Amino acid sequence: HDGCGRRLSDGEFDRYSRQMIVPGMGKEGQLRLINSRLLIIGAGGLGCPAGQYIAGAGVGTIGIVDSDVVETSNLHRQVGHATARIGMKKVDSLITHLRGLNPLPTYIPHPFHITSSNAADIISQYDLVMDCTDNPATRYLISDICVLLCKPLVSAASVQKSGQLIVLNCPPAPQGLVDGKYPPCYRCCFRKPPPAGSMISCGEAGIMGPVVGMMGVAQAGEAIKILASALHVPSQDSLERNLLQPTLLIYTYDLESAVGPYSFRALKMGGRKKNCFACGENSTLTLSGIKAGSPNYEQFCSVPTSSCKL
Amino acid sequence: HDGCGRRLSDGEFDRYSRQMIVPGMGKEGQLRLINSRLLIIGAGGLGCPAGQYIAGAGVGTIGIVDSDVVETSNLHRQVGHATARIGMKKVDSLITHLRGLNPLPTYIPHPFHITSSNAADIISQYDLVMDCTDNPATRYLISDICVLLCKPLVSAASVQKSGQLIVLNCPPAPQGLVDGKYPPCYRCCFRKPPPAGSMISCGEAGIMGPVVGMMGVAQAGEAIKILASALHVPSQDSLERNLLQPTLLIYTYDLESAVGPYSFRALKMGGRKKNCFACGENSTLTLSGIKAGSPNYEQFCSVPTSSCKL
Amino acid sequence: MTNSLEAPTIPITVDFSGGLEMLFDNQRRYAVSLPATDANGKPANISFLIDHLCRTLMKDPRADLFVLDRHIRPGILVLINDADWELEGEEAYEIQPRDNILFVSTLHGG
Amino acid sequence: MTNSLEAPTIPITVDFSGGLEMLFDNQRRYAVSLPATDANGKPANISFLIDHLCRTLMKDPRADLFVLDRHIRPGILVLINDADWELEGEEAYEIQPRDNILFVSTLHGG
Ligand SMILES: [Zn+2]
Ligand SMILES: [Zn+2]
Repeated sequence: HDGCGRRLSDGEFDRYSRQMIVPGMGKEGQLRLINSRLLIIGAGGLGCPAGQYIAGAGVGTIGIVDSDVVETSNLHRQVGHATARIGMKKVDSLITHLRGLNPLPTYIPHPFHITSSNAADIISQYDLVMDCTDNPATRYLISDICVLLCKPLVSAASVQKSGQLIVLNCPPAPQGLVDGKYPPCYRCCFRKPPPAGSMISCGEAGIMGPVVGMMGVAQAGEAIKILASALHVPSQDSLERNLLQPTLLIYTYDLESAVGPYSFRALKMGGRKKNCFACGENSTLTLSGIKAGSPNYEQFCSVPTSSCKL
Repeated sequence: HDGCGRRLSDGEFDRYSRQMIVPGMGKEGQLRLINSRLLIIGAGGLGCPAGQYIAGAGVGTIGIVDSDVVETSNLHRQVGHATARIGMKKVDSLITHLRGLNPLPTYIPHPFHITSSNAADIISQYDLVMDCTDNPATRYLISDICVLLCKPLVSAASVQKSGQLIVLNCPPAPQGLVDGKYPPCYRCCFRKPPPAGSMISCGEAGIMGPVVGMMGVAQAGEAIKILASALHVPSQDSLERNLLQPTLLIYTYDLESAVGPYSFRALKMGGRKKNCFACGENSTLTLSGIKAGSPNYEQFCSVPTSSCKL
Repeated sequence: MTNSLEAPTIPITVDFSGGLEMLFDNQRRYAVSLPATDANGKPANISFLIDHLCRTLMKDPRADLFVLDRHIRPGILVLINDADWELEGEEAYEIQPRDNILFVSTLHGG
Repeated sequence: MTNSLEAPTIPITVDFSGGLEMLFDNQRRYAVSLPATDANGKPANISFLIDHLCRTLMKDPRADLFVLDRHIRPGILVLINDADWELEGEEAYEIQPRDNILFVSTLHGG
């Protein structure tokens, strides 16, 4: 039923041959990609490069969520847009670019904010979520929905000269299952948001294009391997693979010196927490509760949604 | 005389504001980028993402060398091309994309192979070179010319699930200067090429898009910092910055597990070697010799130029 | 043990990342000689280190971007030899010679 | 010292990267107990390690992709604790307990 038994068309074979011959990918991995549905939330500095490699690799259905329009100040880093598309909705602009690169996938625009009201309806249509957003309230919301819907989440963030990447909830395990080693959610790793005003906002901090670009491409790399290797399918086998060593990758870019020993660090994070508000054993988090406004993410984060779109 | 005293136009200010506010960049760094000339050799899997961030950042003059035309099997990783441009010269296709992203730079197509005969003429027109090529003979040639012309070289390579990146000859020091700590050239780090037949060719090995993409974006990051911080300008000050710790970054992508502690490793390389064939104290390498066919790069590498364009 | 100048110290490295280096003179790595015990003679732990950093290294008046109510502020991860401090006992972890302690601000931009 | 089963060994880790792992059963990291001395009683060095790896770990008939004329083949970097072996004495470097030796094939694709 997963469509992995069908033949590849000549066009597909031509296009994907160079990645299909990579050991561990093969026709099977390629068909898994073609039969997958992936959601990119945020069509900015992370979503643009991520989208290019996701589309290039042939993920069959690609949804993109963003309510913004393209601005001139985006274009040094949001490489899936174009000067001629300034003023266009970012989802439409990025899909224009991705369709030009690869017309085979189905592209689904979601040209609005992701909110407590619509998040579950959107995310439930996909197999894997990439968090390419720019504010903590949305990040907690997305993670909570991914826990409740059992979706793996590839999360990245970047400001100024720093980037971070982590694969969460992969392979997904049902909420409340804590006897054993299960992967963490966003709240397991980042229990509390920073207090209002303590965040160095992107508007004042700025952002180097290649820094956010590295993180976006890395996100695509993680998403492709998860879908192609079926690491997102809950099974004892997938749990035993070393996703059980949750890793936060941090990238530090230095304008004054070349890449060096501390440019990348892989930080060892804990697994699922028993007392996690979202995925822990006594969690009261539900889809209907979220839709009804509980928890209140804006209040939890105590800051208005960032007005700077990276 | 470096043009760094002029004002930015409103259009430039709009476009580059988010990177100009990054500490260490500023208007000064932005003007250095605008006044720089950068050469990308290879418009494939490395050159495409590298070009996007180089163009986005506003490097003023961008040359691109490649003799190939766009093919369908390129498009999973060569994200600066498009299905509608299959059959077009890669340099023209990539420039089309880059000009759409940022029309302000001057783009110079060099739609032919780089060879012993033309390399010095091309490279002499630029301030910094990015090696985005796909075969050892060309890599040795480019490095030798960069040594002789005192150009910094940002070199990357990628096959299958592995990537490598190193900044060479930066800050540049004249050939033969070996009393002290000077940065290595490609030959200092990779003295001998692999014997014919020992290389896992890309045609049989394949390539994952995000792996080569990560390396291309990282190359852009290194090039931008070098130009914006004037690390390519020979000076005691630039020599003292920690480019003197030459680092080979290696990236290992694993289809079976998420990013982890060994995904990235920063390897400590030596500095310039006294006995280096190209940059060492008794080097007989000259521009006129190279142009006349000595050394013979094809013979040195004992392998025909790779027929697989990544 | 008294707080004399000859009090034994523990050599460690302390790193700041994700923007926190801006609070510490834009320097990412410090070699720190941490007093081996606190004022009460108890072995130096992470709490004591944080206190020590605020007293000796913090160059920025905005101390509340690093510490709130004498605890590390929410939104900062503490890594002990590259492992989340929650795996090591958090504030109570007793510092060992040559430990590397990394403070990294979590990022939300994208 | 004889080559008895009780001969002392040095515990090290050996990594393969850049495609070389294909020659070693697609495994990237091995824990190796290296005999502390070679047949002549000399301390184990990198040369001896390479020989040992070919005898005990190499799973591929294409040994010449790893070793040529008993030396590591051109196009392979050897890293001793993440530093180029040329900084450490190359083949003559004497292996220390807990060393990490990385063999990485240089790449040319792009
Ligand atoms: Zn959780
Ligand atoms: Zn050299």
